[in-house]
Amino acid sequence: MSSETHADPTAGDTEPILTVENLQTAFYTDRETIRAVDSISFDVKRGETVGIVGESGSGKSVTARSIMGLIDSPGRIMPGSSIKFQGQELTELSDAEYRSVRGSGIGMVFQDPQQSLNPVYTVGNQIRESLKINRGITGEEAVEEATDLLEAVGIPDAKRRLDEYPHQFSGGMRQRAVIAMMLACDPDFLICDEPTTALDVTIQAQILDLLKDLQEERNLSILFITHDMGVIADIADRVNVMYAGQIVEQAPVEELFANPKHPYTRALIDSIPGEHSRKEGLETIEGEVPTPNEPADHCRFAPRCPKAFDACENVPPQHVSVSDEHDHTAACLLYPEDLTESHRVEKHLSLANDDTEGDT
Amino acid sequence: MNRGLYLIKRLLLAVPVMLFGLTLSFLILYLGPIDPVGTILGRQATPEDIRQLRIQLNIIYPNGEPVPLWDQYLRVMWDLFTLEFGQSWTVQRQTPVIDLIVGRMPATIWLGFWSVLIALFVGIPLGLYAGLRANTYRDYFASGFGIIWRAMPNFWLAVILAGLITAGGALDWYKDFIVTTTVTGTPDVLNNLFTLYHVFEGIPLLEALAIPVPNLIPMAIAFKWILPAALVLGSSSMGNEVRIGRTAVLESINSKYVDTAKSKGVSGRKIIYKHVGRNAIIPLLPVIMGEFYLLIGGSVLVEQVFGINGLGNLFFRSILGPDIPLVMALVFIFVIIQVTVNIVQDLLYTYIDPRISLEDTQ
Amino acid sequence: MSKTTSRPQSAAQGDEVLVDVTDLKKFYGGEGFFAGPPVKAVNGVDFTIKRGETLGLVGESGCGKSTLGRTLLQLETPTEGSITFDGTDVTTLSGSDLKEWRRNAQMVFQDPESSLNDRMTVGEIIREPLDAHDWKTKQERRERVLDLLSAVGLRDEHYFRYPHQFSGGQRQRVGIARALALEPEFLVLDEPVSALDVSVQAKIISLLEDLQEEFNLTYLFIAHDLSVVRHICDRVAVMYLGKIMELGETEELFQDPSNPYTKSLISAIPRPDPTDTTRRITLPGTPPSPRDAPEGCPFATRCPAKIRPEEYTHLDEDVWDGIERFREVIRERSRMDLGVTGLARRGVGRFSRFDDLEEAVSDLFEGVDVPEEVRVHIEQAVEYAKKGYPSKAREYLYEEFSSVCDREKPKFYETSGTARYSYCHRHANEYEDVDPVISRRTSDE
Amino acid sequence: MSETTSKSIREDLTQRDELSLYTRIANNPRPFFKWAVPMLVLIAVEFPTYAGVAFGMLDAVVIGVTGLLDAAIGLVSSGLSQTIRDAQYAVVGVLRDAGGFVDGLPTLFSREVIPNQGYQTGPNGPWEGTFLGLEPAYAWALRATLIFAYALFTAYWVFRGWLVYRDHYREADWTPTDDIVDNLSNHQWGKFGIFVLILFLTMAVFGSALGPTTVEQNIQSPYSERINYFNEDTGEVDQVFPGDANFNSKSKGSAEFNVGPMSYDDYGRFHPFGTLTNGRDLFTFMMGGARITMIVSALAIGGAALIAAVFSMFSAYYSGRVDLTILTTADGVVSIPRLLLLILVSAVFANHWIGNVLNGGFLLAIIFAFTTWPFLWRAVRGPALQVAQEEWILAAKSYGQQPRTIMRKHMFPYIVGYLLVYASMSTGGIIIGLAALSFLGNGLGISPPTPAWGRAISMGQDYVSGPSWHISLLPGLMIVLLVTGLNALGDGIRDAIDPEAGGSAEGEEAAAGGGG
Repeated sequence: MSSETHADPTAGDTEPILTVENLQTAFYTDRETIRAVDSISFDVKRGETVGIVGESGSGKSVTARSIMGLIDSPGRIMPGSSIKFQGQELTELSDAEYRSVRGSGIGMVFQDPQQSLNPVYTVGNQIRESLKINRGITGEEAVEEATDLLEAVGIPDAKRRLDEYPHQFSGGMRQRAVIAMMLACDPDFLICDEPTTALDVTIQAQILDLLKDLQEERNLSILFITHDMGVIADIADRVNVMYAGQIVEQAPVEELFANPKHPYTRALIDSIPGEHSRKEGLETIEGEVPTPNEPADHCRFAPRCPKAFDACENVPPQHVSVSDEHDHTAACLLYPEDLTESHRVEKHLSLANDDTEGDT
Repeated sequence: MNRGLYLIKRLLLAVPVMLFGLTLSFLILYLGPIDPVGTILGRQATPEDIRQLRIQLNIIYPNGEPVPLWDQYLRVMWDLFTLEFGQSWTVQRQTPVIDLIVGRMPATIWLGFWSVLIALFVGIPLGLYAGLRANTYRDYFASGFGIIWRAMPNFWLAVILAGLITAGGALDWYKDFIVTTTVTGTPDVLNNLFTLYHVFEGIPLLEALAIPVPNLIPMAIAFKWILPAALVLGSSSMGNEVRIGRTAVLESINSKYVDTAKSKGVSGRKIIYKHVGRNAIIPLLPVIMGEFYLLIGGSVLVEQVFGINGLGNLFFRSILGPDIPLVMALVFIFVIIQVTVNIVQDLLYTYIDPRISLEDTQ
Repeated sequence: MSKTTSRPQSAAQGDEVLVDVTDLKKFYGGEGFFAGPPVKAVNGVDFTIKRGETLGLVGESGCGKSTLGRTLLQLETPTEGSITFDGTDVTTLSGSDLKEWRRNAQMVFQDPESSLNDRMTVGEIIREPLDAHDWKTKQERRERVLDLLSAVGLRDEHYFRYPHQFSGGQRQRVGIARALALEPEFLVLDEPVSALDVSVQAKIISLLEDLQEEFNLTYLFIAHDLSVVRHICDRVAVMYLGKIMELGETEELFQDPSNPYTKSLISAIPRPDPTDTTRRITLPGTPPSPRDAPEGCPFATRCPAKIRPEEYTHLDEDVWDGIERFREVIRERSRMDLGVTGLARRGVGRFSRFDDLEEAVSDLFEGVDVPEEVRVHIEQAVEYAKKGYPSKAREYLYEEFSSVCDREKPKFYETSGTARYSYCHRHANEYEDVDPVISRRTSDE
Repeated sequence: MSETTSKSIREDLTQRDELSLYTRIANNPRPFFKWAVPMLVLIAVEFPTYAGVAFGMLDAVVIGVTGLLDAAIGLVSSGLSQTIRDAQYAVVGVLRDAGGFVDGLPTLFSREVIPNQGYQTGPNGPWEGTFLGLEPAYAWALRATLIFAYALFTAYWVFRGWLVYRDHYREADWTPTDDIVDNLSNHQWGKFGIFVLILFLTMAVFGSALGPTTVEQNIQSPYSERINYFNEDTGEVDQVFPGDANFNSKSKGSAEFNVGPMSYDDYGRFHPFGTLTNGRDLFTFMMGGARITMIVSALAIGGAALIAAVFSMFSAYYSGRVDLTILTTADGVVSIPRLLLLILVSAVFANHWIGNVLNGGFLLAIIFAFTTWPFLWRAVRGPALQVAQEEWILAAKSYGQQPRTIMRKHMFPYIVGYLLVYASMSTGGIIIGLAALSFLGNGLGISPPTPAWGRAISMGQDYVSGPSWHISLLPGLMIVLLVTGLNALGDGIRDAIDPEAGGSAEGEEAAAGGGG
């Protein structure tokens, strides 16, 4: 699977800052094992924004938490998974070592700004904490720096705001404060897990603009996770589409929206209302997102797929290149398009076998 | 709304609460089947004595008409709120109630002080520890203590502990441990805990001020003497603190802001001290304040078993008397303590939890 | 250019009006000795809904759209104003009359988790409105429930299932079936698809459209997601801070919005098209508190097309930006509680908590050349605030820099022939129109 | 699901007026009968015991309630109050007759069927009058074991009935209750609580058959009937009043005056828990105490929970001024420490007739209910407020549902779980409080000679270190066990109804006011 992921060497003009290979995160409950993230691979290059898009339950947040090392029992990152950040293998780190990566290496902005700030400390206190731990800045200097950071994320009257508690901030400002707090760590890489989902559209626009500006100023790499195709089109350079724990399509953003290949991506784009006039009606996907509680020996989208055929039920699709010009892959038995159905199935089967052999 | 206005509002709300408690006690005592005259004068009273006493007690007017209940009520309330507690009927006849209360106060305060303190310093750390080690054997061990402490009737624990410390018991050595003391009764060292130094001698106005300096030996003796009783009195609070502390830590440790703090690279230790600890204190506040409530009720039993001459014991005797002025005065004092504790708790909330808005009533 | 009106009229005259709302207000709190100023959730709105149409009501959180929906259904008692439904003023109804009327107007709620009682079977949930109104016999009620289940795309055997056994989309179907039980004419749909995934959203929207056709329903569709509204609504009302800012035919309003707020809102929707290069208007700041709404136009504090006072029209964009942000800072500070000590210190002239204001000012005007005529006023305001009188500073700035937008409530202007109304001073003849102002002000960024 | 079931659902729902359980059982009677026949047998073998308990409680409630009514109405009209008294006499008469009748019926695990009281015919001679001639200790142990086994099995069989209903006769194939029951049955700590509760309920119901002797014979009227014993001095079988035997079987803390646990006294009577300072059997005393304790605390917690449920729903539904009024009232009640109020009221009414209903227990139950509801209300108000915010409440208002119905149908099912949680935790406080009053004595608590746990602790006060340690220690341990069990049950229910939350710290504090 991984062999096909980065098939096109021309796109990789810079070294990836983060490489995720064959990441598997499973949750063990009494009744079942949920493979929330099931063998996904992608990378993020310096200064670019990579998006992960998917519906709820697709495993996108678990991916983020896996990278941050925030998976708690009963969840576990399975052996064979690899997360390389700036050349360092994260899955093998001890707690203390991970701590040095968090903050100054990778920062994370969570979905709900209301809950991600500690309610009993002032915003300033929490920003200064970041400064002290990651950059050793304390005292008066820390206050100055914290003020500058709040101003940098567009909060007016920053000095006074430092002394306020999170509940005194509005939702948008709270998310700005969280971003400021993460910037205080001076990270190279920022994971944004649905940072605008809880916000209104005009506030969302502010935050997206802010992230773009910051990325430019600081040469940040961003992994942006969302369920909103509009947001992803706006902010991402490259996109991974996730479904039931797996990445089903990877492509540069323009390419993805211009030529969606995987039936799921297509359906997702078609079901966005508003762009179509009322008379046309909306494209809908039948059925529900399944819980990935069994091994991936088939295509998980098959039961809902309008183009599914028999083999979809028992062949695990692998990523194959679907475009000549772009670094665009899809995990679907319909591709490569130029082969006959039986050849396609065979190709996927052999890729799958290579992959499992490679693992052992 | 600022804090001053908030305090005024809270005080206003406390008035009906106090009136409710006091009225209830009044109704029980005055509508219930108590015969004050018989209680005070016994059987051999002359009719004239009875008449005099009734007038004195505001039961009848001098002309023989009965005083209506509401009139008695207003009189009683007025006396209470003007701190005119009157004289004791039966516990110590003719003694001013206030003297009785003041005389018993030190023992109860000393007992209560240590029971609160011991419960705090044992219960809370143990609870936090259990929460941090949730679902391990250490947690089960610590929580087990909490469960048992909560379930033990404190009078029973008092009986067992007092019994074990008496001659021949397993804890007999305690009496001769370091200094020889008893563990029952009220030692007179209580009057000797502090030496007052009148440092402002000769300076007008300040002359009356004195600086209390603790006397270590009497202090130690008094502490050793009160320790078993204080342990017993604080036991159920201790149990509550273990339990709530554990839950509070668990609640906080699973929150998003702890994840965020981890993402910043904050160390595990610091997360616990700074982010978890502070938030876990908030739900503990009412438990700590609730100690006063348990203390007032519990002191009756514990003082009874350990033979301590405190307010609890006084209350018990006054009720058996029955000694209505004394009962009303004590209830008045207890209600005031209770209401004050509630107000203090609400004010403390606004300090330790910045989210509590002063706008809210509760 | 356009005619003004105190209240927007219905579009085509021939259509029958089902709901007519006049000057509706709903305030919360503000009573009693210790209460602060009231929250003006809905602050005077007028509109009509025609029989059989879908009126969209959009706005950001806290703009009062949900309160408006609930007030329409008499779940909240309006503070002022009237609601006429099919000719009767429902605000005057009570007791059994009100209960009887409720059959006509029902609601579908936002959160499929919260809108169904988990301890009742789906059958009981849908049947409850019928039971409450003693509708026909028990058998007939059950039959009706089964019919409703199939109408919303569920099956008979779902009757004995509990909401827990359903997905979000299915639960929302149950909610719709319950709302339809009493055969209402009018449905308030309060963000019915906001909590659902995109693929599920599409199904529910289709269902709502089908049902409308089948049962000849009239919808008030409340949403914050403009793309959904665009898809399903005939007309749209845009709300901000308790006021309707613009009202008109959907497609036209989306293509060519008149009101500066509508323009900003529509431009802020991220489009699922990476090649889209239309300039986004990013609004500064956050909406003011509904306890302390601006005196004039509610949008005045953030408006990209705000009218400026005559004497200051020559100022730079950046200077103006700075002034508006500074006013917001002062507004914020005037809302702060100074506390007992603060008041005491102010009394003896030793107030120092706002000494950091100068820093804030220098930050706001960083790299901007502030003309002397503006600088003196800013400094004066800073002086007032530093002494502990931020409200005085706020008034001073209001006196000096306020324009018609701050001072006077706008009127409704009909901005196109298709009964479109916009609540903005810019539509008056004496002012420049919205579009050129916005493009001029945003172009030099 | 297939087409045909779908059709039959529609028929079921639309053809019949009522969807009765009866018709469903009639369609498939086997599972029902397989459950019901053993259940009937289980009830039948001990029917007189259950009926006796039921009549006894009814009797107390009728006297108590009519007594209160009488007192209240007596203030207004003496004629009406006379009518009430007449009604009371009539009802109580019927109840007592019925009680007397069922008392005479035989039960399976009675002391007549498995007798343990007997006497030896010689120094080491065989036992006369005991079950199969066993030693009294073994006979008693056998009976006690059988009774506990019976009780546990009966409890299981009742639960089994619910399973049968669930699997065979319920329309829904799943309900939220299933999850709660599943969670609870996986909760070891909660199951321990249930076990303890069943244990003590068994003691309360079967107390008279559980003890080695009876409260009647050993404690209340020890001079009405003689018992046989083997007199070692004379070497013959003699007769003695139990009261006289008690006099010589005292536990007074010295080697010669002590009958410890699991031992015989000089009259061949076996004492599983030893004797009291007055020579009475501690185990029998404890069983008698269990009944009065369970009745009083059940009445008290029932009353308190009822008030708390109604008030919390009012608070949450109407909020604002209604809430504030209830809050003030609750604070007012709580402002007097509970134990003080209890002492106050019991002392004042010590000689009043209402202080005699249920040996003083009725009055105590009322005071406990009155002083406990504020704690429950505070604990349940949070969940009630949360439910009141749910959109389904708004939905019910939107189609004009009555407030009363909304509270009953849409709020109550949610708060009842929390109510159970905090009620079981608060019951611990009531039990301890009740024991505390009896401990203080002086006319407080349950009036002697009716057994009360606290009194036993008080009696043993002076003998904690010494041979008679059992008098104070064992009753205390029983209280600790019961209160721990109730707390465990509360924890179990809480985790079962809300497995995610792990308990909110705020609500519990309110209900934690135990400790007496």
